[in-house]
Amino acid sequence: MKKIINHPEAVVEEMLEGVVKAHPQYVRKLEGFNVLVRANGPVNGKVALVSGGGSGHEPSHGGFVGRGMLDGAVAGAVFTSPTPDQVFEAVKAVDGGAGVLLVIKNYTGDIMNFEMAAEMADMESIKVASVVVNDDVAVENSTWTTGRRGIAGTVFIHKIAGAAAEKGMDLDEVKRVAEKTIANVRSMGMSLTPCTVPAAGKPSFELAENEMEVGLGIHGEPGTHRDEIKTADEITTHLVEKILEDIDYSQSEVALLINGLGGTPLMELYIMNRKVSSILAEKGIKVYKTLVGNFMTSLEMAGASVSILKLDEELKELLDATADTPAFTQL
Amino acid sequence: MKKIINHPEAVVEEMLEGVVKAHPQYVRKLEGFNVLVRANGPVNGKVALVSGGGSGHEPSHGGFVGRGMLDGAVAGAVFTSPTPDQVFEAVKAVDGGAGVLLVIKNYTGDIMNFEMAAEMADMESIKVASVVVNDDVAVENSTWTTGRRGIAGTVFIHKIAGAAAEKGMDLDEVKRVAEKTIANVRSMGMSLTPCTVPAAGKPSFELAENEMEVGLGIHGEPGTHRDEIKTADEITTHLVEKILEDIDYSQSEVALLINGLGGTPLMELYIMNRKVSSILAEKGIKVYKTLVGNFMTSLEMAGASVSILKLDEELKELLDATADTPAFTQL
Amino acid sequence: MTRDQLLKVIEEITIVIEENKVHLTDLDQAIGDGDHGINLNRGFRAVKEKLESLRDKDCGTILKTAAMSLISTVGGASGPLYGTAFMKAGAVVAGKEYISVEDSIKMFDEAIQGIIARGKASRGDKTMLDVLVPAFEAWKVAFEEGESTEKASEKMLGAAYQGLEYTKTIIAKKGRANYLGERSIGHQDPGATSSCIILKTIVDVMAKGE
Amino acid sequence: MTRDQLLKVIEEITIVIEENKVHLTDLDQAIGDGDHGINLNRGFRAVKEKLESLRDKDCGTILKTAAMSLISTVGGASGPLYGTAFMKAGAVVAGKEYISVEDSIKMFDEAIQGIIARGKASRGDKTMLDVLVPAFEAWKVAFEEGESTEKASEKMLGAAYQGLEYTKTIIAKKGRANYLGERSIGHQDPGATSSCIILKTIVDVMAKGE
Ligand SMILES: Nc1ncnc2c1ncn2[C@@H]1O[C@H](COP(=O)(O)OP(=O)(O)O)[C@@H](O)[C@H]1O
Ligand SMILES: Nc1ncnc2c1ncn2[C@@H]1O[C@H](COP(=O)(O)OP(=O)(O)O)[C@@H](O)[C@H]1O
Ligand SMILES: [Mg+2]
Ligand SMILES: [Mg+2]
Ligand SMILES: [Mg+2]
Ligand SMILES: [Mg+2]
Repeated sequence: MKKIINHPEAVVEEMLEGVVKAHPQYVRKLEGFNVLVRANGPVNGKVALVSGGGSGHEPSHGGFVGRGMLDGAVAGAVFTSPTPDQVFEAVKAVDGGAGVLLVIKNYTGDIMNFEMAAEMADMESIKVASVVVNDDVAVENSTWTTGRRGIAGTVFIHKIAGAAAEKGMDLDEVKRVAEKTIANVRSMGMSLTPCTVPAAGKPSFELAENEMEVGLGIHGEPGTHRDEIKTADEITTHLVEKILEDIDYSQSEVALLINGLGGTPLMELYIMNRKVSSILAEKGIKVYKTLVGNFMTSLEMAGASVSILKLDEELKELLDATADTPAFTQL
Repeated sequence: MKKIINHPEAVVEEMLEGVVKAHPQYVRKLEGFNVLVRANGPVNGKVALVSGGGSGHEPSHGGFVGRGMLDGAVAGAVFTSPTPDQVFEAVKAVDGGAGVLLVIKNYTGDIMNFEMAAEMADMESIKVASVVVNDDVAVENSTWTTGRRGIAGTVFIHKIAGAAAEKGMDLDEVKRVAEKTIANVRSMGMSLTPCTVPAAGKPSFELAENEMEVGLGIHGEPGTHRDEIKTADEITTHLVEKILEDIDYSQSEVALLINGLGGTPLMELYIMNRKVSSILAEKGIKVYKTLVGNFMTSLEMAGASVSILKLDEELKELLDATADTPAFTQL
Repeated sequence: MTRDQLLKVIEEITIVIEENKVHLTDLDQAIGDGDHGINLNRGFRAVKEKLESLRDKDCGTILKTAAMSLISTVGGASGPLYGTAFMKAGAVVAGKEYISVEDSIKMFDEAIQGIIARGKASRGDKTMLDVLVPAFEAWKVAFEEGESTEKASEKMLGAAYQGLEYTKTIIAKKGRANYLGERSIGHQDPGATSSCIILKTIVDVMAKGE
Repeated sequence: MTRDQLLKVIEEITIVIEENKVHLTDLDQAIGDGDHGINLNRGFRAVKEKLESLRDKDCGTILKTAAMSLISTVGGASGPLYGTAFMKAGAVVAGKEYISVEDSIKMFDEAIQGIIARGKASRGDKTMLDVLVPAFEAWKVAFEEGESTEKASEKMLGAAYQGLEYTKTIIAKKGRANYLGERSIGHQDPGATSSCIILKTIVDVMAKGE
């Protein structure tokens, strides 16, 4: 395991310390909890957004705490959803009186821990609502299973629901906007290498020199299948086709997120974007905005995901709104 | 070689296509040249900044083309400085009548190619000045050698000289500010893994599981020495000490850049920043602003560099100025 | 089972979980995200730190305290599930210093109901329930049929291990392994494994009869 | 040397550089950034594409065209250096269809002066100059001493290879290898190697006397 760390068990705490030292104008840490909240929060009368999950997805989620996006981010152990008390602490700290929206990614652990936190908040009469992101088309959707995972598309929910809250919408409205975004976003990813959870000390799986994992999540877990490495165009085509099969984007405008998993150079993400945009152009789907970079990572995994969000006028306006956070700033 | 690419020889062109597709509001590509310029440039009456170098350092340099930073970026083959005609084309395209500042990193190739471009511009009576960034303290400075390399600290020159130009300073003034920034910035880097130039197809060097390279540049070349992997705190201490030995930062305010080389998770960069800020705090050096992320990379190399810029009032103001580019935006 | 035995059980669990940390994590790497052993070990280490302060508490308080520790340190899926299980089991013996056979049946039942209510899984989904449910049924039936505690324990463990084997043959429908679809077949479920280990530890301590 | 021989020399160079692409890149990986072979090959491939159009041009135009191709396709350190060398050599024979021995000495000299003016290196810095300078001196002295072209070629190549060997023993003071300090010792300089390869090709074509 090659990492620039001190002790495998200390990575999350030490990282958070480093984040606060780097961005004191944006975030502060709740004493005794692995929770980052806005430096100048809570914002009175504004609906607050709390997200989080296991660590190892940086800049998600702490990097998106700031004006126009999140109010609080809860950091679990690496790839492990945070515990209810931590989430509850975040909720208490960010509530500005207008209620708190929990943005949860669809994993059993996250759902249960955030749900328990919501129950705790309920007992203290803090208004809490929650939405569950499940954008990963790699996984078959079925009522018999846990359903689809939440992956990189979550960033769009942070951005758009964050803008809605900043605009002064109430909790129901912010939740409605978040749910519309969730309904409109689809993602799929692949990887060329595994990653190593510091405390585990060894890679999550092994891949031969000519192999890749396709349809994988963001926790170093294997994907839906393994394949021979293809060209960037072939890989991209596969991801985009799976997404386009899933909902009807025709004649619509979309936002794209070409997301790196942590170990992939930006160069490769842009090469993928070249193909994504040419496929969409062919199909008459208009790209309104594109984000390229490491937004939702799996430690040092080499790989990428593509997310496509179908837009309407409301979503466009919210997507365009000013944001000012450590990892995403928009004028 | 595991990469999401199509053809090793096509990576730069395809990447640039992807960049333009992603950020048409920021950049356009000069037809027939691997040059990105501002979408709405040239800016009349403003000094223009051109930087560039080999590709593989993304988001440098194209990612910093936009308001408040660069006007043009020239992309050579991977790790190979661009040719003079390409640089010259950039100069012609961005000149708004107030002259062009070339920001060159101190490598023989870059110097010679940019110099030849400047000679060409001279012949067409375009005012051109240039500065050479040489921030890498790993390399002994000596008049008998090429001197120090330019590495991640270059980003500060882009930001600060870019702000100076945007503010309306003339070419001499912009050059003065750039040179002050160069005089005040020092960097040093290390890596845990090599990287693979696509056209070479194999890693630039080999490292054992317990080894790291220290004092290396941004082109996959080996460093000044090889060492056993240490803890994040030890690694960081070594880098920072080498920097602090070099110029007197005492009692001053500084800007930090904790730069990832492409394959290092943000988590590790923040763990490093924790130590950087604690060392500086101990020495009474005040951190004014911190950037953490992949700013100047070496493809997928796992590793990082630390840059420390000594500030004065002028540099602070310029560092704080608004910037709006694909890879760096500041309100 | 006396209060002291309960404390002993919990202490032993902290030890065997530590011993099985790598094993459980390996199983989770194959079909999950490779943290199950790390998660539980973190949780039971926290429980262990509480043990000293619980020496003279009732069984309900002991279990509830362990539950709270698990809930606030494990995280992931297994944290809320084991936490809820301990919590529900504890409620059955609130204020008691001794756990009767009837209590044990009720506790086991409540624990499972808690896991189901929280996780919405059922038997056959390739989770800890594939161990716990058959183990519970064997335990209950054994007593209904008048078996001794030893015999009941034996049958319970037998059912547990059979359930564990069974997890290898099925597709995961809940938890992270679910995303693997067909690829989850052939792999033993990590949570089912930790459940087996915990049940085995309970039986071992009871057998020693300390 | 006739114009046709010059074209043949250039064509052969494009071939041997292609053949040595991996070798040169490997050398550059050890002490540089691993692109020297790739760079030169890209450049000479571009030169090759121009060859057809140069069939009836004078030696100066041929060399100048090759120089421009190198300058605008190679990049890195070697692009401007070889480009300048070809450019300066070409200037000596502008308008000429034949290169005399005197011309060749002048061309060689000018090429080296161009490289020095552009790169500001000198002999002993572990660059292509460690091959080119001694090769030039041997070439010049041989003719001054009245040697035949064959003998002069032999001496020139001997000096070139000796210079190449010498690069293994010294610390780089220019180019990227410079940053390696002591670690550059023991490695052969890639640019010195390509220079040897190019000189050898010139001699080979001349020897064939086509
Ligand atoms: N809905 C559920 N109901 C019961 N058990 C579950 C459920 N989801 C997951 N599990 C159990 O949890 C185990 C995984 O725990 P752990 O690895 O600690 O959490 P995570 O999956 O969040 O990483 C699985 O092996 C499975 O036995
Ligand atoms: N200043 C210089 N003068 C002469 N030759 C040089 C100089 N700098 C570098 N070289 C030569 O260039 C070679 C490297 O070329 P190349 O790898 O193509 O460029 P880069 O170093 O920019 O990657 C070196 O091996 C050396 O022989
Ligand atoms: Mg987990
Ligand atoms: Mg190079
Ligand atoms: Mg797990
Ligand atoms: Mg080179």
